[in-house]
Amino acid sequence: MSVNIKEKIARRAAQEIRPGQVVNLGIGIPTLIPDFLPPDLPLTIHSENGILGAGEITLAAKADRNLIDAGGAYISVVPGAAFCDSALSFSLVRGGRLNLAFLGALEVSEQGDLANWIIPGKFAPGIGGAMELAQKARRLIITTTHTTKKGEAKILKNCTLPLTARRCVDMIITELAVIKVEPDGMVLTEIAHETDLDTVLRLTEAPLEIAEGLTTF
Amino acid sequence: MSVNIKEKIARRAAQEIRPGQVVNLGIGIPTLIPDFLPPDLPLTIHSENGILGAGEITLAAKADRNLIDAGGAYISVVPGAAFCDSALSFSLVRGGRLNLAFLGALEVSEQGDLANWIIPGKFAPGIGGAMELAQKARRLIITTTHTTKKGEAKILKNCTLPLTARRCVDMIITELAVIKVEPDGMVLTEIAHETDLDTVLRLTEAPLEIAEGLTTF
Amino acid sequence: MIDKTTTVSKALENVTCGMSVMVGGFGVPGTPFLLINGLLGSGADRLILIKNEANEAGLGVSLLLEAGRVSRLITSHLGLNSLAIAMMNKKEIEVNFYPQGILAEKIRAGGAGLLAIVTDIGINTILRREENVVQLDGREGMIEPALRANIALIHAAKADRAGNLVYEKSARNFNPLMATAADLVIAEAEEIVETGEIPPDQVHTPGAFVDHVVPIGELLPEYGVLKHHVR
Amino acid sequence: MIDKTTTVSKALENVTCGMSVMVGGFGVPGTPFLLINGLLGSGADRLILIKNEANEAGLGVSLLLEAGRVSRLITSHLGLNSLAIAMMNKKEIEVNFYPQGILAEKIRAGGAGLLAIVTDIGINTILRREENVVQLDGREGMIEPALRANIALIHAAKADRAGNLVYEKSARNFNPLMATAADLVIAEAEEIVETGEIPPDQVHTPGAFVDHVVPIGELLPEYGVLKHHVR
Repeated sequence: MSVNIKEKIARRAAQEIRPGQVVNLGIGIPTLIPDFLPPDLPLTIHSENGILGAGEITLAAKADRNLIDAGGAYISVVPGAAFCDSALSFSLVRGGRLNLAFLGALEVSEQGDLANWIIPGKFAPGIGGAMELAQKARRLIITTTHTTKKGEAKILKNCTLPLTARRCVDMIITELAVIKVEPDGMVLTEIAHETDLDTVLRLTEAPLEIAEGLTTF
Repeated sequence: MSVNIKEKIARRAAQEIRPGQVVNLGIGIPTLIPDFLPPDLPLTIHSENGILGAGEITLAAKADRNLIDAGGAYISVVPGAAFCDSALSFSLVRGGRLNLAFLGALEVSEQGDLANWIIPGKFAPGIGGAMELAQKARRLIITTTHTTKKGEAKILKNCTLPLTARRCVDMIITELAVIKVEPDGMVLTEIAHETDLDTVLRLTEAPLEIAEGLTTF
Repeated sequence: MIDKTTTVSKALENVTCGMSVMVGGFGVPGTPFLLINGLLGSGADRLILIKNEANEAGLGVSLLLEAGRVSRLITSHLGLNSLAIAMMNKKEIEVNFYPQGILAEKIRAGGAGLLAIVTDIGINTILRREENVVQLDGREGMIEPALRANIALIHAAKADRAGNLVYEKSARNFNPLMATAADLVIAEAEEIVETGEIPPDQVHTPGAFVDHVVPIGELLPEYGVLKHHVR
Repeated sequence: MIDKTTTVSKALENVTCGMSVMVGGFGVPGTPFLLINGLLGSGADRLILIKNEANEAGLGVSLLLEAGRVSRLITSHLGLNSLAIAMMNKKEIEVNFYPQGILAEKIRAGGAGLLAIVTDIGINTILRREENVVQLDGREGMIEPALRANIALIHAAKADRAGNLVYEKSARNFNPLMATAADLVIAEAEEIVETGEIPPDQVHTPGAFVDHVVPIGELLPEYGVLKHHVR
């Protein structure tokens, strides 16, 4: 995946964060989102390993051996940060205090089911925080390439892989499209200006309703 | 109950504390126990409202509005004390880290059942920490007058009142006797030098085996 | 920067009749008297009140009981409030008693987004409810549902503007648990400091759990030492 | 005064084959490398290891796996340890995965003397176990049994002689939970202070939960920044 694609997705994802929210940034593309936020936007970044108020990824010289995020990167914290244990960290998630989470995906279904933790027989590193984030964040946005490396659709009528959580996805942001998951199916609300409608529809297995005010990004 | 009786019970109870133990002192007689401990005995006094390392009851001039024990008395803490929330405070009890608890009793049965929280229709102030202390302290010692104010036996074949916990009592210390609760019944190990064997047996409904080395206290 | 400081009336403006309200505190320490006064002033009634005890007659949540605002009280012990016991006996309020640590765990479970805990406390007593009994590895336990509330009223010694809270001594008790277990969490604080002044390792309740922070200002007499409890 | 300080070998002298061992840490922060080395040196095998992840190949608990000392691993995620995944795939170790926060809750429930928690996490996934499903107020949940261990190995930034512990930054993670959930709790600490020096409101794990405190002395290189994780 090119840096350009990642950055395009992250830039669009950043626009979904509202002032004052508590937000979890999954590994991969979501970690780039802070680069595209207004510098004075008040928000609290949650990291599963017990951080509220995570800051930037630090340079080597400033790395603190006791301060990593859930992805293992050395980070800083912002003024007003708080550390807690792993139980309280996930209480925040399951208790409904996490306003927004960004996660990657292997597959997303028309109903908003998410599969991103296991490919039986091939990829089974464990669960981590994904199930709890997916099932309990008040809003879940998937940031992902629109297709697999082989060009196969990831946005499907039904997931073929074991689920992370059912009916959990609210929005999908890819390098080609922004798709909202509504109770009765998917709505294409934005397409990338580098692509066209036919391409998006061809690379998406799930049926897409096209929003009246379809815009580009 | 006279001060002498209370102090006699507390003095004998104090001898049951081993160095280094974590101990909960229920309200009433047990709060007098610290007065009879060797001054340098290392121990950690637990109070249910979130204190490990409770100290003495303070005089008015030193009372701290933020520091009471579970009975409502203003207290001090010892060096090395720690405060915690009510969940962690009871985790200590239920998790098996409380070595010893002292509680009062309305009734104790031959099997070590304890009733001390309710007299249906007469006295029902609630449960508080009693059930958890009774059921989960590694060792439970009852400090009580030998009989009710009316002179009726409190140490019974079977409890008549609703139980606090079943088979939880390890020892009973009264102004007349020290009784161990063994798997197959009660053993009288000590009698007060102010009384005699006949009196103790007459005021105790439960059958008492008399220990070979019966001593006085 | 996030600033959650507000006034009592603003913080309580959405309180309505019939709501469930958790109130921190164990005796005087940790009881949010200022917020309780605000709740009393709001006029909301038929409240479901969740508190370790009911304070003492004429003090704290007992004022809510005495004013007829509480229909149900979920608690652990009323031993210091004979007035509350009398109201219970006259069936003026419904009272549900739980063992103190189990009440704490039910609230914590609510905050942790769990459905329930399974405990053996009280299993051989009149608390046993056959329909809740499950067998686990040959041991019997009872399913105790998690407990949440519409509102939690919290007392802190110190807060920053982002809502990070620090409690003092035995005033911690139920406060950090309740601060996770309600849809709207309102904390009063004796001292307000700028965000960044509380060391992140010393925060007891992270601000992300807290909706509003109310500065107490000068302490009301209720917060003081209770003379009749001093030897 | 209580003095719980001791040496690694004294603290671990009762470790035997087949024991269950909880180990704190999330990545390097909070991982008790000194105690892990001691456990490796003890020769105990067929261990049941409970840790959030398995560190990385060549580091921390991975050394126990690599030396063939672990029969079963109860964990959340092995994404940073391809060697552990390979051992799992070759069935050299049995691995039980739990969602990270549910693993934390199971351990906490063990420490809290609960029998189980009831959660809906994973209920609509392959984690569903029909025999554990219960209905509560029309919602489905799964009973997840509490988890305890024979031994917990804990890393703290600071300890006093009475065993009160303070953790630093993201090195807290599973440590305070595991410190409540084992029959024998051993904490290593970077700094030992006299009892009374840690303010009682700032203690993260009260000493009453801790059996032994081992001073780390000079930090081993393992405790440092992992160069390959720095941008």
